[in-house]
Amino acid sequence: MNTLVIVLSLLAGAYLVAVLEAWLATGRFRLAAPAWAAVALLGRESIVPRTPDRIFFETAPVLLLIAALLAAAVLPLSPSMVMANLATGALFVNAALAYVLVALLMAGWGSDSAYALVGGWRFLGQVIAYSMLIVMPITAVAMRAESLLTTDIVSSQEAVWNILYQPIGFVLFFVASMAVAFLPPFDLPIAVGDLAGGVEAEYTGVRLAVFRLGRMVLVITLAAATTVFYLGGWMGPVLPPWAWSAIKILAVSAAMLLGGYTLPRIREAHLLAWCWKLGIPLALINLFIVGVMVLIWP
Amino acid sequence: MALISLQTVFIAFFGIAAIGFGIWVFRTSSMMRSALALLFSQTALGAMFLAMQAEFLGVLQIMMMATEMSIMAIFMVMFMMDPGGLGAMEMSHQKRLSILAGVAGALATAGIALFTQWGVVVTSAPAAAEQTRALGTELLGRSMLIFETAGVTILTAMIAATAVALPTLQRKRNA
Amino acid sequence: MNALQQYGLLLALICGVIGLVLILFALARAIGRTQQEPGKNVPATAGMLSRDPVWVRYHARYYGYALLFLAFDMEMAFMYPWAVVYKQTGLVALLDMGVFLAILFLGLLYGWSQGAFRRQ
Amino acid sequence: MTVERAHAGHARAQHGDMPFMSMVEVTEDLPRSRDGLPMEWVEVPFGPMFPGLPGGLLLTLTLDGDAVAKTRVRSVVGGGGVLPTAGLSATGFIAHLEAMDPLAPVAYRLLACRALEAAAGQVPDGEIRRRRIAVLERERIASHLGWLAMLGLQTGFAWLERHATRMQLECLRADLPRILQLRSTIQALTARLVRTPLLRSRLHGSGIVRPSSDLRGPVARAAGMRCDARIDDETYAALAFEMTERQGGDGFDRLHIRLDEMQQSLALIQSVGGFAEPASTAVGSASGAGHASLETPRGEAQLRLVLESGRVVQAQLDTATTYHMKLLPDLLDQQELGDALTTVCSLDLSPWEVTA
Repeated sequence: MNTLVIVLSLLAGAYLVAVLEAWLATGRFRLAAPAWAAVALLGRESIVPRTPDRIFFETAPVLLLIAALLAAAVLPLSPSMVMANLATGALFVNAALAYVLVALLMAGWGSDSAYALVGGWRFLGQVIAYSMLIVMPITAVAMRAESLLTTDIVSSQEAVWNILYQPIGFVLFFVASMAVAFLPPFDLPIAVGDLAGGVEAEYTGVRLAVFRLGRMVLVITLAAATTVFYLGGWMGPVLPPWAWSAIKILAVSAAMLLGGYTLPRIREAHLLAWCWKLGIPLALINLFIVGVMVLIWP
Repeated sequence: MALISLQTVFIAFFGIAAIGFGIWVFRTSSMMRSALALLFSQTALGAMFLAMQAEFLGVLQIMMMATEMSIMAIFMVMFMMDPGGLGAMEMSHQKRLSILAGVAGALATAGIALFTQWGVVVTSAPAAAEQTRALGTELLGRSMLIFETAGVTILTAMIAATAVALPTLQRKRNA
Repeated sequence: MNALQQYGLLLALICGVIGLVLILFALARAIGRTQQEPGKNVPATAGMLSRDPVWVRYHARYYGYALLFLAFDMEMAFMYPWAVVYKQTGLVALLDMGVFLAILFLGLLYGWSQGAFRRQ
Repeated sequence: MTVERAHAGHARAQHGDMPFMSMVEVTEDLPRSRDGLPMEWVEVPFGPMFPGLPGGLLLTLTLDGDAVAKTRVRSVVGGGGVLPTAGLSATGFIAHLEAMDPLAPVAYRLLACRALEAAAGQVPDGEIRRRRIAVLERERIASHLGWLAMLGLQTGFAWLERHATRMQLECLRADLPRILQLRSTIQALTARLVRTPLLRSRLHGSGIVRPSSDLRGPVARAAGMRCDARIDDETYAALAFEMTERQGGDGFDRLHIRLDEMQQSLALIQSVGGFAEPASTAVGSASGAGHASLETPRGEAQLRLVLESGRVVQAQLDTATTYHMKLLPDLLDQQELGDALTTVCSLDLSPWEVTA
């Protein structure tokens, strides 16, 4: 029952993200826009390219959705609203998100199209860039919580939220999670201007609908992860815990989308260079600072 | 009792899945399929660890293999002939020798599994959170030297990989 | 809920997603089927039709990063258990991991100096 | 799309029973990349209908991974000929030239008018010349805004794409008060673009061109060349026109030049104070040869024509894009795909005006 409620609220969140994205793209706020778009996609033909790697082509959108949902499964919306409160929750988020890469590689390779292929391999480069900036800040969060349990991580922020306790980690994690969800300005694998849609280019109809749904859930999942790790999860005055979670998650996803709306796409060479030459040293400094702080002021 | 048997079912299921994906690695001529089949074989192994209640190990396996095998995939696509498998290239070499080596390896593993004195079998695994904690204590206590040696080993690997794979700056300037 | 039940739930979630996708596919199929028409199934190439497979030896320009990434990925395996017991172990843990990370940072600097951090 | 693969190497790669296969032998026929690795190249068409490129431009890139190894470029809409049939009437010729490039119709209409007037020996009065300039400058603003929208689409800068598109539509047919109202909006846009993080790093150093005789218009001016048909024009001189110039010659300089030119065009329009669409010229039954040159939004265009008893019998057009397209193979060589397409976009090509 609990699981069903959480899955449904995740889907509702994904829907709101889609509304927001359509709002930014068209300049008009229409609550029904994603619903109509979904109906249109279902009604449209779903074409398979002439010589695809059929297994990869069909699996990729489903795997993207599964990866996003599994990562969300360990993130709590309130002390009791969590699907599976794994003892290694913070690690499990990483593990599930790693399969976003696998899904995109499959989509890129599977359709045997040049645009998709370049998009898929580009995303591997992107993963090499951002991956450490997801993993290292999470370690710093776990240091403070003395646990990988996501609920423990939220409770550890009782006194001060992690966004204040480890601001460097927050910034790195926030930027990197935009890159995980390949949101602009990190939309290298699905760039419209460079690759005419990249890994998405060959998907039409219902397959595209599943792919898009997976991406929306992914955005919500990453916003939820940011909330749990840095914004004190469900904590907040007056309102019930789930409401605070919802507000924070939606605010974070709105910030992610808005940030990308006002920036041009980053160049892949720059992304790699900045992440390795600036991001990783910063993440290590963050680890060190948090390490010292945990010992003197928990 | 019912739970244990269900656990056994899952261990068997993921074990067979791991073997199945492992066989697929050699049955396909597409490098990409081969690499990702190996990836999912490793994922199935991770799931098997989970079914055996070794949570940290399982999740770590599932996480690491996804990125590492993907990187292996790009190197395979870079350096192997016909990575798409369009020429339906035969992927196996020196068949008789490999069969012999495979059978011998399997027998040896089975022998070790059967004839080793494993000691007392615990009835229940420690809680997952306990396992991670115990692993951390072990790393910082008794096995600290091993842990730091691992650091040096990784450093060596980094230097070796960089030195071997990258064209030297001098050659780059000439080119 | 014990750990095994949680894994079971995650597995059920995977099955649920597959089920949902199959329902969506069935729904789409009920609305209408794909018509086979010539030239329709050619991958997107901005208006051109003839094409050959693109599954060729792909030159990834980031392989310098990729090699160092593998090492960093390995190292993270040690970081998680360390982070969990960090507070209770205290200063020893800080120094311990400090040495470990410093060694790795050396590797990063070496790679940097050899030009691993650029498009090859 | 064709794949350059080594068939000989392939045949040898059937290595089921082969005891030893030398990679050196197998890969010896493959094309080499810059870092010496043998790879296979794929030929991929970008265009004629590609989202991030001007429609009608067919760019065939040979990709080595995600880098450009070879470039072929062709316009599938241009090259139709300046003169469809010899003996076209003056009105017909003006209409034909106006329709030739839908991206800068006014500029070509004006060019045709000027050339016909030169051939017929007519000189329109100063006020008309000034007001025609105002129309041309309005089109320049609209064209640069359209280019900004294209740049926004190409680089995934959604805000710029939306904003510039809306402003372009407003600007296209705006009357004088309206277009002067746009001034503050354009200033704000300029200020914002210069401050936008990532935009500089996106464009900086991409597609650096060195001064050469093949450069025209904003591309030339961004590379530090004094190349502008307007500086020799006395009507412009009377309006105190000063050319803008930058030295770097990369994409970011081209952006700057275009942003500055929009402001400058607004100032010109303001000092003229009215528009006059170039009307069709009554050449009567005049004969003669005429030459006109004009700074279109993309650079200088020159038109030579021969008039025989009021009919155009010969015409020759020389446009900026024709030259700029020749730059592409060298400019794009070894660039990453996204950077290469940004470079193409930053040149502001119009496939319609290609004459060759």
